[in-house]
Amino acid sequence: MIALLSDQLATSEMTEYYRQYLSVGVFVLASLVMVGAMLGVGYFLRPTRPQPQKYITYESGSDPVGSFGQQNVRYYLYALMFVIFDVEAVFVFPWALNADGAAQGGLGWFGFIEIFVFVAILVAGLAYLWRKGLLKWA
Amino acid sequence: MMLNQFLLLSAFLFGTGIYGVITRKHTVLVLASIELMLVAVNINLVAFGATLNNAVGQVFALFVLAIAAAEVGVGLAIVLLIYRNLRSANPDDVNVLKG
Amino acid sequence: MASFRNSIQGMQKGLGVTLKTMLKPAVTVHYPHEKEEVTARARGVIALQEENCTVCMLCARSCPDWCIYIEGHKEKRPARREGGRERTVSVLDRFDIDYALCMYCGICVEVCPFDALHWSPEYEYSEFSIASLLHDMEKLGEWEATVPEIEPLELGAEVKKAKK
Amino acid sequence: MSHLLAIDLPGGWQTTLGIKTLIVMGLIPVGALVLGYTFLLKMMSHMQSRVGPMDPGGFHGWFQLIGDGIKFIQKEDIIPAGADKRVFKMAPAVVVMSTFLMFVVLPAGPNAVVAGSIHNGIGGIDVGIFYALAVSSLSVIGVLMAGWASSNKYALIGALRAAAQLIAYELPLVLAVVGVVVQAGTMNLQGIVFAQRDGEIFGWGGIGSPYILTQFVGFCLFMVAAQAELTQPPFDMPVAESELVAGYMVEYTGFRFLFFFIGEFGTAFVYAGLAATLFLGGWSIPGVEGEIANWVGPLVLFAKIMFVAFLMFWARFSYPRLREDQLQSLAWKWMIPISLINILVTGALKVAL
Amino acid sequence: MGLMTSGALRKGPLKPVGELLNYSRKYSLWMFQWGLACCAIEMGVALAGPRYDVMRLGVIPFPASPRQADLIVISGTVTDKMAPAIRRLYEQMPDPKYVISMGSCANCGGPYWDSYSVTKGIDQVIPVDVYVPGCPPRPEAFIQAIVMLQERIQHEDPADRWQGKGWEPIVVGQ
Amino acid sequence: MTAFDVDPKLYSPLADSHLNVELDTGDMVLNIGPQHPATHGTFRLVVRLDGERVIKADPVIGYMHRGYEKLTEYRTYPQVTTLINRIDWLSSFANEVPFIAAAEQLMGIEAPPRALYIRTILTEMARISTFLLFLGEMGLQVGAITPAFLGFRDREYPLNLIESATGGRFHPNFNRIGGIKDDLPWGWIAECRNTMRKMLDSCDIFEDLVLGNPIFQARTRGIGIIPAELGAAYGVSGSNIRASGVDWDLRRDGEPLLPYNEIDWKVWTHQDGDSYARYWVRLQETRESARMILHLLDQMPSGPIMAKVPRIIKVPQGETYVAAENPLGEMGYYIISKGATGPFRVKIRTASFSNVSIMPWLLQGIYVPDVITVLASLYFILGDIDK
Amino acid sequence: MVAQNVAFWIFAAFMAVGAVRVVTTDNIVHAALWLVLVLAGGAAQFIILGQEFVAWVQVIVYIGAVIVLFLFGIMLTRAPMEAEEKLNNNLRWPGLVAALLFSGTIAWAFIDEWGNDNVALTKPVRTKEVGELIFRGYLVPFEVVGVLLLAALIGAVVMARKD
Ligand code: SF4
Ligand code: SF4
Ligand code: SF4
Repeated sequence: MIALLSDQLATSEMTEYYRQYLSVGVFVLASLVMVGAMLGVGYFLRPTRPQPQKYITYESGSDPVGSFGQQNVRYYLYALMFVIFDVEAVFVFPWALNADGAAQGGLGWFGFIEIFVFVAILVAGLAYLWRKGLLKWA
Repeated sequence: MMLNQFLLLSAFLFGTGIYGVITRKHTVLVLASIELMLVAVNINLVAFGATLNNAVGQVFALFVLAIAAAEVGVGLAIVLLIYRNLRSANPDDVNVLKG
Repeated sequence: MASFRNSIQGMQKGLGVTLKTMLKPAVTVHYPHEKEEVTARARGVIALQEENCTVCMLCARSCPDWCIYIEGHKEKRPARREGGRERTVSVLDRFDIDYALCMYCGICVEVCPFDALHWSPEYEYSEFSIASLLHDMEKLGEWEATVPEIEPLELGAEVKKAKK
Repeated sequence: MSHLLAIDLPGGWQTTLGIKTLIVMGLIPVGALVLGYTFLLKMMSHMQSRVGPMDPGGFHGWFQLIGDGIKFIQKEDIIPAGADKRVFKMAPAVVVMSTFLMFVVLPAGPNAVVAGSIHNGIGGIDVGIFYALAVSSLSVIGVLMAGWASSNKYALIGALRAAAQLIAYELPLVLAVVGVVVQAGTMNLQGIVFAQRDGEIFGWGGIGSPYILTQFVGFCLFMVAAQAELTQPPFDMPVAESELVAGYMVEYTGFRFLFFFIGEFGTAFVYAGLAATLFLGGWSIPGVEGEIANWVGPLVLFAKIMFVAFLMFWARFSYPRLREDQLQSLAWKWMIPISLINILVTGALKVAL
Repeated sequence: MGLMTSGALRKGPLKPVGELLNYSRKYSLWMFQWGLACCAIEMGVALAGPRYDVMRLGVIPFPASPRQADLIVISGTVTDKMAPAIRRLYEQMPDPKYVISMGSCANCGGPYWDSYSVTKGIDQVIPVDVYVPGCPPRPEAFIQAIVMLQERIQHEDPADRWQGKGWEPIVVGQ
Repeated sequence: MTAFDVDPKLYSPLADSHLNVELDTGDMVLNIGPQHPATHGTFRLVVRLDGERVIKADPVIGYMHRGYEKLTEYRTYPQVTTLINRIDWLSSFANEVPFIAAAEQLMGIEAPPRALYIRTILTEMARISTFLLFLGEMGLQVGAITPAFLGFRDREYPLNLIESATGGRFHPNFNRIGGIKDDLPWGWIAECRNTMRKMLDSCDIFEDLVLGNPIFQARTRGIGIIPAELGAAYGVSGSNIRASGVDWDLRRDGEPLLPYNEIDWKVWTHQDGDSYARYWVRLQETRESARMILHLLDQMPSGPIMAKVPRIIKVPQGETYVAAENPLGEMGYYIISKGATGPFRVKIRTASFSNVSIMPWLLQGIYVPDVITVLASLYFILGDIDK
Repeated sequence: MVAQNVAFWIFAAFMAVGAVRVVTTDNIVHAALWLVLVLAGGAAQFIILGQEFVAWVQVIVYIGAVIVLFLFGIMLTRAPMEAEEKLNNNLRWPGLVAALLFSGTIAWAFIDEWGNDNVALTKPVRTKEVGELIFRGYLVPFEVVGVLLLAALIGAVVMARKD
């Protein structure tokens, strides 16, 4: 069975690449199928008994009141910071793959300084916000 | 694969984006439409890069992505500011600057 | 820095407690499979010693929930001694306790002058229907078998005349 | 399909993929069950001086979670009247999908990888760990969808908290990984395992070089961030039982609820697997080489996963939860700076050495 | 669809399936965490606690939301002000669901039988499966009630339950 | 759907808030309770939120109102004694003491010293079991599961003792006018000593697991501060006010109902007045109670447990107010007697009712997670609020 | 290369539907979710084009972060559960015309210019190459992006925060 699991077959790099992502695609489908199948089984089994209050939103047993759907600015701020820093993190990866010293064919100190400057710029931003007290909750 | 199928797709997305920018009344939706256009641009870039068989397109797409992220951040911050001051998210309402 | 070290220590201690608890055996009693002995004083259910009851109704009247239902009638019995007077005894027709209502206060047991009611630590009498929680004389009499002996008292207690 | 792809597909390949898919599809619920049973039910109970399920199934309650699953299938499916029905129904699928996709890259042996085969000696998706992090971020969308579509205030607050927390800790998670990537020079998880297996510590290669030794800071950051990503105590504000009832899952009944459950524990399994692969050497164990590693590998990996999961759940059952702002400031003021420093130091050392 | 309630699982080839379903329902009773009065302490604290550990029997006392619960234990005094909320929460639970009434108050008012604000028995509001006597019942008494309920679930036919069979009206004065 | 046409104006009085609202995103009214894990049962809190910040909190009580004060008018003294067990159901024994003491005062009876000692021991034991529940429950409310279960575990030991002495795990109904019902069973004292040592150990566990945890401290320090004067003005009592630095304990400062002055003990206070302080004070008081019980056991006098009491209890005309330090705070009974077998009127002053009255003030302007902390640290029992 | 084409058209169809729904749906949250579909389709196209890194960057940045930001923004400005009647202004026809004109033009231009070019991939673009290209070839733009992000960060946070 392990022999089955291992595909030691010479193929072109591109084919192999597509095949890897084919498995990803299969997994997307598989997860959907699993969800669907289980819900399907449930659909055949489960009872349905409408009761007058069953479909009311649960709110600790009292009537749901007032408006719904508004939120806090702070969450937004964090999301905002996340977007920016996420982009930063994404750019770190290509460097990380080439972080070797120049002798080994990597970017060496040159790349290091570059990424250092890049990170430093954003950390400076973070430090600025921190100092300004914008990271505080209240 | 033909290159032009990607180009057509991107043209379609771009057009949809333009339609959205023109017709949408909610600022957030306008921003979403702009995102559509940026995706179209990225598909173009990457498709060209793939045709050239190198990473240049991808690198540019990465830069576009970074800038798009910054754009959304600032854009939504502005929306928030407008919303806070005008209680509306309709770009047409923002005419306080007009004398 | 000291506070930092303190917090690290605080975090570690918590982990230590849970780990230690995990390695010690659990205190659980596996109830339906093994049973703990309930203390003799536990107020589980009221048992009735029918012979002792004189239908004086004291228990029913002092019950805060009025959940004791007693019916009885008088009967003439032949005299004990030859030539004595005919005795009148009260015979219990019905002695029901509604355990759905009873608040297990023990007032009835205490108040009974003839020592007809006792606490039994029995507790397994849940029912599917509320009507079956009304237990009659017979059932109450059965519980009498489970009434424990009176325990000895702690040092320094005043020796009372033993009940029961 | 082979001729459809029009590329040299060797015969039998589809079957392999099919088998692998089936195995992994089975693995996710089973992994969730094993973790849930061992840790959530048994370990937690013993930590609390209890015994946990005993009767279901007869032997130490092994049937408990399976029974839960079967029971949930039979439960009525309630969608609140005010809910956005389509989004409400889709949300659990998104969460489950995110979990499923993460499993794709986890290597369990030199050849036992789901995605793809060997070209340059190692299998698996080339962007491996990056891919895993990317698909893990999909669950944020699922959570937000669930919370919003429920039209329930607890759910909405819970979802927003969850989303804010998931994204805040996504960063330390990503950044903690970078150190490993710098050291290994690859993002391919299989490559990282090989790098650890073949690495040496000061010229001594007896046990390879598990990165937990060189990247201990990274490991700690990864564990803490993973804990937060799983919304487990001490980072379980979003599902804080004592205030938000059940957070974004409040309105979910029956099987839809179970999907969140599978998602939670499946993801815990995967994160433990990622930590084991990135920092503990994955399936490799000193002294086992060659074809046999394909057989031993999964077991070794499983053992390591259980170890990592034990650490996670141990903390889970010992600590109270942080408040939302404390949680955020922990991420922004401590973990992100530390992980950046970690990256730079690792990078500098890498260049210098 | 509702195969469960159609009676198809009662006999024939699907009978083992029905039994498995019953078995899993029996050992997966998620108990809604909701206490009303003193009995709640016995129910939520003593029972969940290490000494009695009701989890042994597959009763999971965790869900705080009715949507994930199978079993609601009315543990304590039900006031007239509370009764509508109880009804609502009961209805918000997905079927199949079970109810245990714990303690004299929930059974029929108990010590407050003459109070102006107490509902005299929860069965006026929602249907009850098992009544546990006591004030408060000992935790063991409650566990026994759970065992009783589990027996009932093992042998029940959901279809019958659905059609309301097995519920006998109480006739006073028999 | 009936639920959706609730008039929003119903809640408009909540709108007049003086807080500076950050981004006026519209307020959200959130019901916490009546069924909610944080409210120990049936308490309801209507909070008006801006984001996650509480603008105004309105406690809604009465979901557990059982009409105690009315019921007592229709019951005899022994019947009332058993009924009031159920007011503060966690420390039932302590409920009985002030009521019995009041009746005894009216009748001019004094219970024998052994009875008083046993009363004190059992009261303190009720305190321990109540506080152990609190120590665990508070952990649970701030998110740690394990302390709760450890608290539940250790709580069983004093409950066992209470049961073996009184016959009831919860509702002992053990006090009688003029004494107590029964003497202790054989072997109880030795058992009690062991248990109290165990309790001291378990306090250490809570100190390690909860109190010393930096996360717990971060969650509770500075949260829900009750200033001493304000607390006193609201009528907050018990450990809650002692945590604000007010050195006031009815066991020491009140009428000497029980022989507290015969032993050596200490009233614990904390200066901070926040949730942490309340937890700290209760932890110390648990320890202190355990130590007290050990002392009391050493000094236990022998002798009768009942004074001479007429068979049918009729309390002579008069009125009196007797209050005692319950685990939750000051609990008092104002009894008017008209010479019948039952009281004419009883007014019950319960601790939790006054303790939670400060809640709207306390909750203003804090965040939802802190609401839970504050609720948990105030520690109320619903029956004690609603009566 | 049939399979890739089939995959392309499937994803393209998804993207097209998603894009149209983004600009026409009545519910803002739905619009954001449809946008997710478009973005995911985009990532899939990148993968088909052999550029895996940018594809997953698209997922991690766009779907994982930007969409979340969108949703937060929507919830801040109070999205109602129900569809809103007036999300569109009455510029529907002009918009359609403009969109058709523009996309028609560029589509024509593209086809005219590159109509017969083939995407002939020999191997996928590995991330290592991307790194080398960024850090050797596009050094200045890279640092500029850093500064830009800094500006956006500070600007947006200060703006969103009321002071
Ligand atoms: S125990 Fe109390 S309530 Fe029960 S029957 Fe006896 S007196 Fe009545
Ligand atoms: S008080 Fe005793 S003797 Fe009198 S009726 Fe009741 S049980 Fe019988
Ligand atoms: S039955 Fe008794 S213990 Fe239970 S809630 Fe009622 S009064 Fe309290």
